[in-house]
Amino acid sequence: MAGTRAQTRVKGASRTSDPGASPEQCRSYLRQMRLIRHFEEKAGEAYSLGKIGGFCHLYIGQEAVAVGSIAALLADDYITTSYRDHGHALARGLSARSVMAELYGKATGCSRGKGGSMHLFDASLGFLGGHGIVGGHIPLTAGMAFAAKYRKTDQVAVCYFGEAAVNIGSFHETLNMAALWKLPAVFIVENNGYGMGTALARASSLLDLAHRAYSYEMAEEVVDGQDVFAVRSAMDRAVERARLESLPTLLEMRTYRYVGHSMSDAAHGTYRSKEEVEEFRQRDPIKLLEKHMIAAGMIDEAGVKALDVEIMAEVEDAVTFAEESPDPAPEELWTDVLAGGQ
Amino acid sequence: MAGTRAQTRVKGASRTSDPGASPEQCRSYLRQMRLIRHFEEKAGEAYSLGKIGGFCHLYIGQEAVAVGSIAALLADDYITTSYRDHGHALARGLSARSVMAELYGKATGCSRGKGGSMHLFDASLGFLGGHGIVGGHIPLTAGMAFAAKYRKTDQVAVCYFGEAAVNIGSFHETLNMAALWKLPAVFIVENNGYGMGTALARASSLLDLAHRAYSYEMAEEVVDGQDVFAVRSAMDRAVERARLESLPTLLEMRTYRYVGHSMSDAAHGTYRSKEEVEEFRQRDPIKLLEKHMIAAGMIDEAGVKALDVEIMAEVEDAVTFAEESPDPAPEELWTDVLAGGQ
Amino acid sequence: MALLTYRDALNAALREEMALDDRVFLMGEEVAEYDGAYKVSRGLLKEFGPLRVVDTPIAELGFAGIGVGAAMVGLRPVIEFMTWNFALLAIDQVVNSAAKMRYMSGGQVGCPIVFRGPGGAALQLAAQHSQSFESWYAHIPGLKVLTPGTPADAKGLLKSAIRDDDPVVFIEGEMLYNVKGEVPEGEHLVPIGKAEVKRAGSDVTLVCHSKTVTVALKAAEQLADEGISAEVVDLRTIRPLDTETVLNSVGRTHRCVVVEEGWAFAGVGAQIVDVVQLHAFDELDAPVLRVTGADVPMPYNKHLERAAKADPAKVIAAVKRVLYTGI
Amino acid sequence: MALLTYRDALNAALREEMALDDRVFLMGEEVAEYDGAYKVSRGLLKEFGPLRVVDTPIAELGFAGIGVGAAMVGLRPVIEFMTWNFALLAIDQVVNSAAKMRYMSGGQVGCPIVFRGPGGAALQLAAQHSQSFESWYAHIPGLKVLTPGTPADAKGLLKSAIRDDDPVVFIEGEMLYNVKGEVPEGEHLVPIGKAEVKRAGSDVTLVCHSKTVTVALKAAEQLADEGISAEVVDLRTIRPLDTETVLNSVGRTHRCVVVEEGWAFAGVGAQIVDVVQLHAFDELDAPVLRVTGADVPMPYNKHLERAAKADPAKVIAAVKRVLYTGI
Ligand SMILES: Cc1ncc(C[n+]2csc(CCOP(=O)(O)OP(=O)(O)O)c2C)c(N)n1
Ligand SMILES: Cc1ncc(C[n+]2csc(CCOP(=O)(O)OP(=O)(O)O)c2C)c(N)n1
Ligand SMILES: [Mg+2]
Ligand SMILES: [Mg+2]
Repeated sequence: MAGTRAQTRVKGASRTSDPGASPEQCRSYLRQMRLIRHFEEKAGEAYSLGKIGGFCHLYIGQEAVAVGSIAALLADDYITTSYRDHGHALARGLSARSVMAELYGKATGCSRGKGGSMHLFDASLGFLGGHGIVGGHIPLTAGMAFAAKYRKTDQVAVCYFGEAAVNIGSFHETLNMAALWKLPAVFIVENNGYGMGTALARASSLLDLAHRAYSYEMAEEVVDGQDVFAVRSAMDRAVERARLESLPTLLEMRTYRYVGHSMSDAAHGTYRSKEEVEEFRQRDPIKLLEKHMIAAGMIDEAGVKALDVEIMAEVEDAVTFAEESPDPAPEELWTDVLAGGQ
Repeated sequence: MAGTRAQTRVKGASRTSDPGASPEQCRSYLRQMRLIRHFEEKAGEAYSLGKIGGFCHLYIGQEAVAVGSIAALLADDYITTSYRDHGHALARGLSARSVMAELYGKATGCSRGKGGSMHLFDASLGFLGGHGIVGGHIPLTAGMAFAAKYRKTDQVAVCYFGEAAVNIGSFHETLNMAALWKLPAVFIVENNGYGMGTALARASSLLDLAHRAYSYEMAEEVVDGQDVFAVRSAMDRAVERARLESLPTLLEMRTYRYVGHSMSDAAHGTYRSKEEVEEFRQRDPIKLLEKHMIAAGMIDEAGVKALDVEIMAEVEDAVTFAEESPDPAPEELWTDVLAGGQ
Repeated sequence: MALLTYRDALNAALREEMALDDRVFLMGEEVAEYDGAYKVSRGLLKEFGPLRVVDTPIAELGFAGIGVGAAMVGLRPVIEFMTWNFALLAIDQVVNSAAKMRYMSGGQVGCPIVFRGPGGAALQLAAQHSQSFESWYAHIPGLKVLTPGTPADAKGLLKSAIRDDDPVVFIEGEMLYNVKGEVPEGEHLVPIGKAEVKRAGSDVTLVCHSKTVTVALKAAEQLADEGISAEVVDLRTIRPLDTETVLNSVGRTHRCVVVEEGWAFAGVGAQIVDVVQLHAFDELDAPVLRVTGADVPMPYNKHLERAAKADPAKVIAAVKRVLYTGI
Repeated sequence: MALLTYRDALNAALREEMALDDRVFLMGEEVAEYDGAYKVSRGLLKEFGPLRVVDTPIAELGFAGIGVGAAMVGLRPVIEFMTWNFALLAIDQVVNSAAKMRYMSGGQVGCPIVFRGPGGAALQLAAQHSQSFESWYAHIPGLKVLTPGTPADAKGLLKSAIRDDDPVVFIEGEMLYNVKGEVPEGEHLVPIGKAEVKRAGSDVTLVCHSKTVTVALKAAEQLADEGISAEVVDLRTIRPLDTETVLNSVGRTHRCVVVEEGWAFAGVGAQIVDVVQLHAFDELDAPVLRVTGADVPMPYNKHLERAAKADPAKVIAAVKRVLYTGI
């Protein structure tokens, strides 16, 4: 029997790795991560006020994964993710306005108010959802990678999903075909330890999820998902493998969500303790990056504050925009069902 | 990357292993294997004559797998298999009469003429189908193992499926749960090299299918499926693991089918060569066993002949029985839909 | 009578049946330690332990099949789908295993299993999370399909479903969990295959089920204010369909409107229309009209969503049409 | 006109469209090296190579989803299901991905994909291999559902399906592959959403599709011998339904029998009944009758199987009932 039971979580140091990223790069990471964080906090507030409806799954705590990995992509690469999609959308460059307006269900939203929180799309950025069925988008992404290979472009298709999705059939079927057909895809498990209220060990007989790749003879890597540099460099390797060799990779990003599964789930109490959440908060990806940047003299406390002010303003603007935007016209109910209208 | 590409096929010796099986045991194996072989040949003939309809998947070449493994079971263990189920049914002790009558669609068939070749059942023997959807019966078997554990009996549930079934979602989902919940199940991949016309290497990125078990931290073993003793001893280990430790095992039985996928598929020509089939026929499980028995003085040529005559008579009797049995009454169309009649 | 929520009525049914019969167990995502995504299984883990209240990985096809296998050898699984939307992944096991097992085994192997969970749209859950599939399951011989619309029916039907020897698809209304209603004390069973007249009336028959029971009752109330007497027939069971109760009512009212949450094409209502026009052809004074969900994937925006749903106003408009009044 | 089998007509459609548009590719189990389980793709691998004719592992959910993903970024996949029975495993991708993509992306991302393969019962394939699911797919907004009953329609509709910008469920008749018929030479397109009167008549309208087109035509022939003139309307497309052609016919005949291979409950015929009674209420001289497959899983025994299927005798009996003659 193979597969030694390693630690479920990377016992990361209290600082990031240092790949010698440029100050501009670092600043960009920091800006994006803080934007996502503020955006999410604001979305949470708006939800509590009843301005946002439906399910709303926040990404708080996992920001380094989306930011570090999407930074490795080119403009025409493809991205899909699950319902926990705000962070990826913002990291890909969807405006805070268009995402917030979508959460508000407005006509100006990135999916014109029809998709909502779980179904963010921006085809012009290759951001292809926002999908609500666990595992459902994994084969879709392989299909995009297939299309890239078919057309002989060097595009890469990237798929994000939670660690609970590795137990579903479509993960297995897709990874086998992606490996068999050598598709230029990167499959990213965001292992935040829980699928709703179920801890990894209660759902998967194997804890080292990256090792699932062995079943497909696929390349894999376990990554500290709180360290934006580690994420970036693992992603660089995976993207290169896809783009140059047309080979897929399974990346397991070990991360954590600080908030509940969705707005109706408490951050702690039922299935995890306050202490556990607090412990993981010690390795907040944003704090880690700031610490690195301050130590490296790339920014100081005042600079962080200034950035924050700027971001707060951006998020406030997004909220105002969303609030003031119109709802879709009533006849929109009937459009977009079929290509030529219904 | 793990999973070295081993030989797809066990390059077995031209003789069986010798576990010191008793003459009675050997004789029973031989009898069952020859019965299955003759039965199948006869079924093929009847099919060509239009006496049997639908799909009909013969087991010729794989007999040692069903016979060697089912010999390791107790009377109240559970067995399920795919549509290629005649061999398993006979090895489990369903009478040639009841199986042949089922192929003929007669009221005296083991499924009363309603199931046919793909859906053989005998609940009194724990023989629970005969299933037509690839992979569909894998979770059913885990459910039977779950029931054994639930009731605290020491029953074992055994599931047979082809190597092409390991690529489907239900294989993955079930093996994970079986390992996670420590279910007393044995999953047997009959790796006969092809799923219809698709060679293993064109369907699975990993060739050592047993290694798929690593993804679930499940015990596994690769077995020479042409050697009835090797099958038996691997099965003994797996059954013991299930019965005593309540742990599942994945067994990969390397075998071969000498005939086409179903009656409409030629034995060779499209996807494999005549030479390949001939080569594998050299390691015919029946011939290997006979050779062993003759060498060990357990039987002689005359004894083999006599056994054959006996078996021929049994199969002839089954055919006559099937021919002479009545069709189900017309009102049978409407029964067995629901428990209380429809 | 006790005043219970639909959720608690289901919870009581599960608790009572599990206490009565140790072959009954509950399996699904988050049913145990989390008490159920919609809290239907609250407290059951504590009471019955982890062998009988089983959390699963996200693997609908697999655990549905595990349930079927357990049922084949005599247990009585209750398989919870977090919602019926996700059950699409498991539908092969429901249709190709559970529904066919008895028949294809020549009557040897039954499958006493209940598949349950919420169906229909809630609020702003958008296209993938807002679907009604009862007409699909009701299409399949070998299944029974139950869709309770009130707490009392939820309890009584779930208990009957668990005791039933056939596979039952039990679709709860996602919007009904918090609805309160009187539930008879003590052993309360509602028979499978029996519709119920939830409100008597003489001018028109409103046929409904699940969430649309409330819609139809509200419409009936408002119609009463206008002097129109609507009879509300709650199907409760979709398969086997209680055509008798429907036809009795239409035989008296001569007019019929079918209200359902799902899409129109080949929906439950289409089957009701078929039955009514076939058996009450000469009784009908107007075509049977249908009020259904809009024929679009569900939009997220709340106004569009509201417009997509069957509501009392649409029912009232349909009633007026079959009565040839107004509009 | 060329005399082609239904199989070869489909093959020609695939070949022509693949030659015309290099975004079109075929993917499925055994479609390439084996030339297709039913030989529909014969020769295509040789002609178009392994990138455009792709054999898959047995992984319906996965390769259906791969098709949807490829369609989302502009390819035009044709996904073959070896039969529609196995597509139950992939139905989540058809319903939750393909059918919803355009809507939930606010119109940004279309899904021009064809899912195709044989549906319905063949001979003695028993319960798990003998099912008709067109009413299920037709229930779903966002899909188009085509069910050709002749070689000409098979070719013309498949070509239209491949050119269509929406997801199309294309259900071939498993028993029709060897049926021969005249197929127009050259570019032959049959429009989606248009039924066809396959035989004109005046006493009764027989509505049919796929395999039951033959059944209805045979019944019409025999009825003609008895002096009854039946009009045969082949729906061809189930969704969007050509209600106009059906209603025109019923408007002339005043009597209607719907014939389908699948089960009755909420089947395609139920929707036809709904449409007809709604729009032709005053035209109907008798209730619309339905001839469907027996409401049981398909038995293996050939006599039982025959009894389970819709056949001309059953159609004739229904026609006599709507004409209030005989029986
Ligand atoms: C097929 C399916 N089953 C169940 C659900 C309900 N559900 C939504 S999210 C979720 C947990 C997923 O956990 P994970 O994959 O770890 O992602 P995370 O939420 O942690 O990002 C569940 C069970 C679903 N959406 N789809
Ligand atoms: C889900 C599903 N897809 C496709 C089929 C059609 N089919 C029947 S058998 C078969 C090949 C299976 O090969 P394998 O699992 O190796 O078993 P073997 O036939 O070799 O015993 C296929 C594709 C099916 N029955 N079920
Ligand atoms: Mg998670
Ligand atoms: Mg095989």
